[in-house]
Amino acid sequence: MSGLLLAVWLLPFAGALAIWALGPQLRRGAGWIGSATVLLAFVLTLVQWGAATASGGAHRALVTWIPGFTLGLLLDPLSLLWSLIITGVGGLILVYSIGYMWSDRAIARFFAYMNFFVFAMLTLVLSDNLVGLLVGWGLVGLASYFLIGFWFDRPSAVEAARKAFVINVVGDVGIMFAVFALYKATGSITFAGIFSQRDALSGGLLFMICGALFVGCAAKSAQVPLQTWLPDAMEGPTPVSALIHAATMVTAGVYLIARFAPLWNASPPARELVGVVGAVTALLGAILGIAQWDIKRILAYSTMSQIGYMIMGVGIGAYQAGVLHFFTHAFFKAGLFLTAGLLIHELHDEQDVRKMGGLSRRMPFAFYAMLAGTLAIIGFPGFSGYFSKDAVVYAMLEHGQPALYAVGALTAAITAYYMFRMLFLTFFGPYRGELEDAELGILPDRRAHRDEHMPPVHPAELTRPAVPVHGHAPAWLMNLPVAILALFAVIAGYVAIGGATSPWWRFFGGLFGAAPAVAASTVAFSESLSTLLVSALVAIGIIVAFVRYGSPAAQLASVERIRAESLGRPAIFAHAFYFDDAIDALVVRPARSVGTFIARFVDPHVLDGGVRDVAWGAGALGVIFRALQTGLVRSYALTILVGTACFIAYFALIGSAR
Amino acid sequence: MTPHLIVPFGSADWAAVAPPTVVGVAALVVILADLMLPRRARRISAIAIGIVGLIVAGIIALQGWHHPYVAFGGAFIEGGFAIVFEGIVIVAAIFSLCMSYGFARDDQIGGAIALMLWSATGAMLMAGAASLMMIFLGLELLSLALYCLCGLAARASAREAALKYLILSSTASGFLLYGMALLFGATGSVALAALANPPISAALFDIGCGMFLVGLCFKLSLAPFHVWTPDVFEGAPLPVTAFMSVVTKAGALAAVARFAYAALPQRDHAAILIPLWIVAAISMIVGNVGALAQTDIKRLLAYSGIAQLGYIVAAMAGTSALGLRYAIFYLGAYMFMNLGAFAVVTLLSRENDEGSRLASFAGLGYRQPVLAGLMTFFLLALAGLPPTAGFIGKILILATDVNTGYAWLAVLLIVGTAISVYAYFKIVRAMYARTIGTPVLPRFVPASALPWVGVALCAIATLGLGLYPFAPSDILPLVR
Amino acid sequence: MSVDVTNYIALSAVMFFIGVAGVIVRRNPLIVLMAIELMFNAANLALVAFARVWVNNAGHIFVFLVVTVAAAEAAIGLAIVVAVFRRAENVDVDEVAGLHG
Amino acid sequence: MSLFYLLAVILIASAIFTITQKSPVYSVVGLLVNFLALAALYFTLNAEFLGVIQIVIYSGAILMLFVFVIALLSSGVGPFRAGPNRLPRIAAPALLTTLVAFGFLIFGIAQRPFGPLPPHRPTSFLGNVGDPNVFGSVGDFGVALFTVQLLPFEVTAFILMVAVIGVVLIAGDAVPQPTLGRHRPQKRAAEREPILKAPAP
Repeated sequence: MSGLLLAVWLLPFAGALAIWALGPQLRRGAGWIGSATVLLAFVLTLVQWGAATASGGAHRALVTWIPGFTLGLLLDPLSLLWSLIITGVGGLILVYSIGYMWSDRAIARFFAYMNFFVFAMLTLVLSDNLVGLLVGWGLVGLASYFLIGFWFDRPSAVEAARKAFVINVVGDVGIMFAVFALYKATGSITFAGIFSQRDALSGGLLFMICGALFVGCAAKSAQVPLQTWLPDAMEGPTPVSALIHAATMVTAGVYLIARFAPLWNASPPARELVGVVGAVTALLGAILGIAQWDIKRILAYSTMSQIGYMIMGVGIGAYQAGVLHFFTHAFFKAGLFLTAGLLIHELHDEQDVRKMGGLSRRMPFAFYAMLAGTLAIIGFPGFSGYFSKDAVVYAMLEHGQPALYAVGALTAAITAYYMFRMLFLTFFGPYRGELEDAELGILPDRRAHRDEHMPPVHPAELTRPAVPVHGHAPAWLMNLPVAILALFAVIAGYVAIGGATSPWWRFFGGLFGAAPAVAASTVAFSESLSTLLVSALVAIGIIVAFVRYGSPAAQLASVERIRAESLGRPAIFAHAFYFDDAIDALVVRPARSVGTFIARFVDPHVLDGGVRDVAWGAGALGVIFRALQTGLVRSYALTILVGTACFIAYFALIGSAR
Repeated sequence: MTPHLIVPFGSADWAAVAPPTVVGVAALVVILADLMLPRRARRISAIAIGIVGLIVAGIIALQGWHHPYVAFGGAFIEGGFAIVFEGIVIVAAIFSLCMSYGFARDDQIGGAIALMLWSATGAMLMAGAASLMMIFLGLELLSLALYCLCGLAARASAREAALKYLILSSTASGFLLYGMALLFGATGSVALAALANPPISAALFDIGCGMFLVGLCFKLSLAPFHVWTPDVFEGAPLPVTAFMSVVTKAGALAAVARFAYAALPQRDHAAILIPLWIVAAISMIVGNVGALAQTDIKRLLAYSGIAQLGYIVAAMAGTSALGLRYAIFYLGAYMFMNLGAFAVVTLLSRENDEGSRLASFAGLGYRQPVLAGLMTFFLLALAGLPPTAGFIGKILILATDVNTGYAWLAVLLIVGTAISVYAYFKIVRAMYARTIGTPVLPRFVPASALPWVGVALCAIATLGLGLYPFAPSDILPLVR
Repeated sequence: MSVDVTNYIALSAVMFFIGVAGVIVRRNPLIVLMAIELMFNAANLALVAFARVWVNNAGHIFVFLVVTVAAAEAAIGLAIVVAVFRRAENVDVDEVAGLHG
Repeated sequence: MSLFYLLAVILIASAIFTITQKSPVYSVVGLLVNFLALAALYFTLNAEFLGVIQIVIYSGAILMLFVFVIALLSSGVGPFRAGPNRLPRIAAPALLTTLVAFGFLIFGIAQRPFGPLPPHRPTSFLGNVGDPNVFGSVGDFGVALFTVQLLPFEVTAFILMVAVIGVVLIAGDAVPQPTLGRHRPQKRAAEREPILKAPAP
């Protein structure tokens, strides 16, 4: 049995290697190899269902790295779920990609990266220990760096990839720190070992560890304030967005918290912190989603918002609910992204919803798929998101967090609004693709020129289509995966019918332990009332969207409305609440200027009144740093002498003190 | 009275110093061969003799593994500790020789290789030196040869580097020497072992330790004694830069480690060594911040080296036995990833251009994908990302710092690492960003395939140490 | 009748730091090298004085070796100075600042 | 006693003279005086052999090297030209730092004075120079050098070898070979052929 586990883990990697080795000659064959290996891994995972859900799960020791440090793979319900999503949804996305990338020159490279990503993700979730998890965590970041920057001839793509990578490294550092502290406190690196020793952790230390882990989660799962990379990451090909930024990688944070549930159970302040951050992210993402025009950015912000829900759920202690939302989200969000991909494909790389409209007649299949996804994501009764979102929101009450409950419910209303806004703008009203930009109030894109550090790009590079010519991919290649995902987006939620006695709850058994919840009697109102309330809010959201964009009158006036909105979009939305600017001002620019200070200082007159050239704000540190590298031997000698004088002073003082 | 001029040493003493001696004699053979062989054969013969000499020295050194021996009345201690450092010097010197094929003119190559070998001799002597005198002489042998080597290129910047290195390093040697004089005054002996219980004035002893450390910190290029490093690295010829980036540091680190672990009186340990840890901490930050804006790879690697040496010294904070192992492990890892990067640069150099500017890396990912991939790998290792030796080395250092109560060093290490990622990724981006406007440099056949061997071995070692870090660490013996 | 050894050490310290100041303040490379010689000799004086205190001739040997090293260092230093400044307009270490940053 | 102070004054004055002179030739003279005074101090410390070494090697050989180089770089006695002072205000911080370091050093040393030198041995002022049992004599020195301190002594051989080879390499680089008879300029250009063109092995 355990050999199968190894096969699951390595199959995608073998696929990546094969594609790499055989190279570009494969062309579309690469896609088939990639999809086949991943789907085979899916089947093999499914075969192990029984073993995984048995007590303790399926385990395979791989290698004894250092005496006492045995690394291995573990398939328990949690990793089984994630593996199924990664290989199952991932496999569908890969099949879709064959069609999407049909005529891209670099299709082999694309599939090599994709398979590598799947492998990295499986490493992350299948590992039974911290080291493997950390390695997977890093590899996933690396793979996403390659995939976001896949179209490296777009400066914005390269920049987005770099940003994602750097923010992810921040997260890696957090995880690394937690790994240390855990190893130091418990003396073990396997999850089982750590949890058996968890009494060694308490209070401040436990909170610090949880906090450090959550820094990693926040970076990977785009939680405030580390969310800024996610919208930019939409520069990657759309299947990448579906795979990485909807179904798998961004939910790694959810996995991590669920995996470390025993720690979270023991640390109320950590639960509070994570719950609040999740709620803030959910709300913020939804608000930002209102004002976007790029279809992929709308979906990106909705992803951020939905992950906020999941984090809120698992953070507060409602692991089953949070993970359920991950499960349903994987289907409906991947479906939404792939549908968006259908539109983008059809409209020759047009991503701006202002230039869409009226597509329901032209692309009925895409419309129904998008409708299913939208209804699911907003939690329309009967669709999958309804079950999971309600469970998460209601769990806030059960765990005694009415404020978070309110935020969750409000966010649900906003979600309904902006998702339907997108739906109406794309599929209803007149087709606006032939209108002039100015007529719709579209300003020249600021993003393309944002990073002045990028080398100049030849105009030809910008205008060349990334997907040069449309070949004739068979329609089913792209439609079938979308259909399957849409189907699941509708039905996936039914596994949770019945609350704590549902198949979903039983599937996990006692895996998460129990987070303390408040007594049922003190919960303000019942779950059915809550459901009704949330549904009402969702309905309000839909109605507002309908009035503004969907009603026949609004459809007629859509061009004027869009122009007015485009030109009048508040700056705060255009800048996504200034998070980027804040990070830039607080972190990037000081670091860069200090570096410049140290390195670029050619003016040797620091000691010669050159201080006047230096803004005093730069501080004495900058002055000293600048003075260091003048190129003049004498200033170097003085620096060394200053150091020596400090040494002598210190040693003279400690020496005489004895 | 008859003077008794009986040499109180036997063959065992000479056997103990055989490894450095062999290297030093190999240098003489290089000179002789250079005089006798025709001009065409000089390059390859010099390198071949040098490599053979180093390998022989390494084999001889390994013979002494299980037979630690205190030679020459305590001047030189051959044992596991010395052998590990000698081994690092030998390996680094071999890799540097591999990069030296295109180095210096025909009529200079023999002398240049000989100087490199003598420099290595000096470092190996420092590895086993257990008296102040031997440390000083080893250091000077190491440095004097390097002053000359730095100036051996037909560029003004090389001579500038030589002059700067000479003046600053001599000044630092002056501090070191004065510190040794004070230590001699405090203990009445030149043996390191005598430091354990100094009979005289605590202040004299402590200031002696301080100035001694200043001299060694200069060689380790720890901030604020690092100022010479970027300029000298940039100006010196490529193989020399590669050589000194590891060998100087290995020698000085051996001296510092022996001083910190074996020599100092137990009760004063903490107080005397605190400045060393502070300096290491500053280096982690200064090195990584300084690397941010560099556009010359040699200069970048200089800053990188400053930071890496900060990590290495930080590993010894608290002078735990494990810390020493990890420091040595990381030194070895640093050697491979650093020399690997240098070897890549060597492969990119052509006439009148050392290939160290950032522009030479533009689009390398498409011109020479294998080379670019390896360079990326080395940079990832230097930045400390998995699955490389750099990653695991940093983890170990973090662990030991946390364990010995120097958590603040661990925090600074993490901060430094985060900064460094930015610096290294600049090169990676340059290699893989395809932009119009950068000249398409022709693919270029290097003068010799030897650097490829170096690159390959370094890559394998960096990966191998990253995957199985404890294989070498288990056999790293503790300082005696 | 004899002098406190501390005076010798203080004397050597004075000489040492005169050398240090010379390295930093002077721009003529030859005088910088001479200042370095001063530093070495100051250390030598301290070594000889301590050797006398402990009646240990290891200090003498050390001085002898330092003299040898200093000779080698002076030779190499002067050669480098010649190499750098042979065709230079000004013999001045401030002129040698092509590498910086 | 008064001899020490006399020598101390000479030593310090000549050291200051050395580093303050405009012309390196005067500096050499200052250094010469300094070394002679130092040699005399060695004699007062029973280090006769070192005193002699100091005069012969330092004053005789090393300072001669300086004079040679001064002659090579300048017209011989004329002042060296200096460029613009790029760190005109370094003197004050440099001297201040130096004084601070010096002050702490003296503070440390003065913590526990050694006291006067013990008059323990026959002060062999140039007497018994060959007697190995007299501290500081040539005999004493030589025996130590070739027995207990043999290894450091051997290492200096390498150091001198490095100096010889290194100076030859650097000087060979710096001093252009005279273009005599059959060495025409073109030939020299050919000699300076790009080093990387050498045939691969």
